[in-house]
Amino acid sequence: MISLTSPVETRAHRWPAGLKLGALCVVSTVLFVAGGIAANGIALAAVLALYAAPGPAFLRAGLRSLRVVLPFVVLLLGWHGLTGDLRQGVLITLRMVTLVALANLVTMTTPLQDLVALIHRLTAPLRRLGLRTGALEIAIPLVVRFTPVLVQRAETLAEAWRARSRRRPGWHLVLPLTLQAMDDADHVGEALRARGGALAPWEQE
Amino acid sequence: MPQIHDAERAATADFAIRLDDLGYEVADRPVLSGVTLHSSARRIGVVGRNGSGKSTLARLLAGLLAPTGGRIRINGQDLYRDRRAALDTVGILFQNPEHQIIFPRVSEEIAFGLRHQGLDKAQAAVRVQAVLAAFDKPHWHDAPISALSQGQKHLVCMMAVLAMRPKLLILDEPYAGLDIPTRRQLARHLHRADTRLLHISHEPADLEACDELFWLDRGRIVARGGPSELLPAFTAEMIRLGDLDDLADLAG
Amino acid sequence: MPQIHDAERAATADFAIRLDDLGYEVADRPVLSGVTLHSSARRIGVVGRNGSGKSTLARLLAGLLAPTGGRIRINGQDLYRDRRAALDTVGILFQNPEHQIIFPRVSEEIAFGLRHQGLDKAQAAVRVQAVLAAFDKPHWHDAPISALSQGQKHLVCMMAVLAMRPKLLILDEPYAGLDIPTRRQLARHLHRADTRLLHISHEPADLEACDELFWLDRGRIVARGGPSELLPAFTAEMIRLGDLDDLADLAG
Amino acid sequence: MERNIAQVALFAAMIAALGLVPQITLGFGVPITAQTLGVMLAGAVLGARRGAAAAGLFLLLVALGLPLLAGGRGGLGVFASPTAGFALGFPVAAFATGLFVEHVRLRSAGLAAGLGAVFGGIVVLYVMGAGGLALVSGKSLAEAFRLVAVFVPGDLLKAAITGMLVQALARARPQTLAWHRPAAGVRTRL
Ligand SMILES: Nc1ncnc2c1ncn2[C@@H]1O[C@H](COP(=O)(O)OP(=O)(O)OP(=O)(O)O)[C@@H](O)[C@H]1O
Ligand SMILES: Nc1ncnc2c1ncn2[C@@H]1O[C@H](COP(=O)(O)OP(=O)(O)OP(=O)(O)O)[C@@H](O)[C@H]1O
Ligand SMILES: O=C(O)CCCC[C@@H]1SC[C@@H]2NC(=O)N[C@@H]21
Ligand SMILES: [Mg+2]
Ligand SMILES: [Mg+2]
Repeated sequence: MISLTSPVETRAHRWPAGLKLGALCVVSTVLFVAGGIAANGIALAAVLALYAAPGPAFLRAGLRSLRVVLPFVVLLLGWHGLTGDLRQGVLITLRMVTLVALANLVTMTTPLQDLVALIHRLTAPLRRLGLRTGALEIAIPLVVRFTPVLVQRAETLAEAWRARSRRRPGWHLVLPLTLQAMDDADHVGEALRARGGALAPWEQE
Repeated sequence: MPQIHDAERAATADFAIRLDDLGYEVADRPVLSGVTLHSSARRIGVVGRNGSGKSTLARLLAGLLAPTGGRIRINGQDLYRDRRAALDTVGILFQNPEHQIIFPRVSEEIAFGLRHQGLDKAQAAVRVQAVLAAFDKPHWHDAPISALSQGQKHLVCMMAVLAMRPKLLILDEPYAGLDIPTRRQLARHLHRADTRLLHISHEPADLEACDELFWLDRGRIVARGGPSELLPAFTAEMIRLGDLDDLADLAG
Repeated sequence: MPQIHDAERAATADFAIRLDDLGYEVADRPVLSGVTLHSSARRIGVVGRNGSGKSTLARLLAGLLAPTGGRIRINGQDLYRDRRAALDTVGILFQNPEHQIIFPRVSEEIAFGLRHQGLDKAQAAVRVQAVLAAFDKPHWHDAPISALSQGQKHLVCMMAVLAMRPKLLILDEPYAGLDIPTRRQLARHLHRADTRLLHISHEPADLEACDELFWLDRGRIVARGGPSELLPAFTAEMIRLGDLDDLADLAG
Repeated sequence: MERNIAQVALFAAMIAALGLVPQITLGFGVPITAQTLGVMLAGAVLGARRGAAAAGLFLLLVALGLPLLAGGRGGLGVFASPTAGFALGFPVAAFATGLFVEHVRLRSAGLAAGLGAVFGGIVVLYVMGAGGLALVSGKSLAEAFRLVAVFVPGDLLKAAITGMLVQALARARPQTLAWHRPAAGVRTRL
């Protein structure tokens, strides 16, 4: 979900990452604490307008990435329909879709490096206390990198499975997936080391 | 339409690959387009530059991807739909061995496909031993694959596919990782063996033993012919391209 | 012991690789043993069969693994200990591009090492553009690496290492994935460039431009020499081995 | 060092990826989620410190606004919701799981991991989770405990999966379990 990349360069790409994340934080907090159905509906419409602004290619990519929440929407509405609290269901669903869309938007338009630079600024006080934060600045982009890799790994494994079996792989893939993920971590660890991983260059600035 | 069906069957009485106006797109970008390829040659070669669509073609042929346009028939069958037929018909060696390996140990990896072809445990074990022995690697039986070198991993993948004895073997850059002795032994073995081959490479020298070749360029077939005509033309063009532009200076 | 220190420095005034009785074991199994190699040749080649220990040697040289015996000095430095020195001294191209790639986009992947060398964001961006332009791939800047073909991924890894302009470039089978035009351009570029090379391959033809070659067999150096002596001997031996045994019959 | 960072990041990502498994939200606002499996695994495979770091890193990204919690939730709002106690409990649970496997030496690595997951991923996590639920929803602590009891069967299953995976891991790659001392053999250090 967070491997999102934008097909086109938008104006938002050049906005400061801190601003975008700050706005995301504020909006999500406000919607959580205070938003009703109306407020959430307006917020969703506003987010969709933001998606449409850079043009149809961007809108299509954005909507495609939103498809992952569709099962949740069905599930949430179904559950709350059954328990007779549809209003609550609509509210929760709206809020979820809005926040996912907004967070995706930030991710799509924010290069990972900007995010890391932001973390660096946010953790400046820690460094003044003498703590080393270099590892954190590397770990965050790595999580962002690993999440889609895990999903892709699962797809690659499933393809390897289908090439030699007519049955569906299902849970059989869990162990190989875990082992491969551990191997991936080793390789990434080595690749990091080869290019200066633990040195935390940003502390020189 | 039974007539068409009959005609089709007649045309494929001999083993044949038939691609008609095949197209494949990812995210609205065409990776392959208008690929029409009919062949019943025993060893078919596909040559082309990096990114020309060779691996994508291999996965389409093996029935692992669904074409976004046109159609594919191997021996008259749609292998994307009919996975049961696919298992006995094609075996594919992936370009990157790590994309193919599922299990932690060599014997498990080789036995996997065999079990799914319907062999029981004992039969599969016998076949695994036989393949390992044929490649002079019986001591690999319990070896953890992660502890093998890249070329050795490649060989394990090759053994796993060969053990299944498919009618058509799709090899995606099989020689890139293997050393000369292994390559030569394998080439002789493939030559003798009773399988049809579809051999993919960006290296013309690898494809000299093919009966019919296809040159893929930016997702289209741009030439077809025997190795003696097509390979020299391909090589000449590659050398021309390679000499054309120097890399701009990196010092800047 | 300052005398030794001085002697050492004198010996490495010119750039030199010095391996003394180097050994590397995994789980009590020797992968490399008694490797002694002194060279200050500009282009060093290492040739050997699959599993002979070439990639392990490359990773030891780059300071990514600690030797379990003996010692390694590159330009007088211990790169396993001194990672800061390592960054400017060696760059390594991994055999499998997927083991090297850290980031999702091409530009991030190339910029990463540069930032760690101390370039600021703007400088790194300029250098990324320059490398992409040099390889005629400016349109790859924002491309997601997962959507590239294997050969294209290999090229991205190569660009990422070259961009860092290390004094010594360790290339582990760099040509295995690249097509002929790219290979030729790259070879010319490397020839002109101001870096020392350590080129690893199982393919003798790749190593013809080297100044000094080492033949690795089962973890030991078995021969050393110029390309004109060593490569024919290596090739002959490989062909001999390849013709020696046929694969036992797989039909059984 | 780099390998530690990579593994911590990997497990944080694994917790995130498990959020893609469809979840079921119960009436009082707390979902049944596969993410606790990731938390248990992080502690059981990486040990206390690195396991807690993985779960903590995951939480930090959630706080930054990335929609990584099951159902695509994220942002600071999470910490004001009925699940806040559980979410904040993730690193603690991973730490407790790791502490268990590191200090309670059993012959079978899988059994140690399974029991550790019960201790960290159920006992410890539920204390924090029920506490948070009581605070946020104004219920009594006893009632909160009664409510979260419905998760026990599912979480026992996850602990069992953790045990099985770790057992298999100990067989296939013993060196990846830092706390595990196989009977013989030298561990490699990278
Ligand atoms: N998932 C994807 N998304 C977008 N583009 C893709 C994807 N997979 C492949 N492509 C594109 O399709 C083209 C063909 O890829 P393919 O892997 O088939 O090439 P190839 O001929 O096998 O190259 P190589 O010799 O490097 O292995 C490439 O340009 C690649 O960028
Ligand atoms: N982690 C490991 N555990 C055990 N053995 C290992 C491990 N890594 C490598 N080896 C063994 O060390 C030997 C050398 O491996 P290496 O990858 O260096 O070979 P190589 O010369 O690069 O081969 P190739 O040409 O296939 O790439 C192999 O026999 C391999 O089985
Ligand atoms: O998603 C969140 O905000 C936190 C998840 C809380 C779910 C708790 S964790 C323990 C228990 N087991 C489950 O499956 N769900 C709850
Ligand atoms: Mg390919
Ligand atoms: Mg190697």
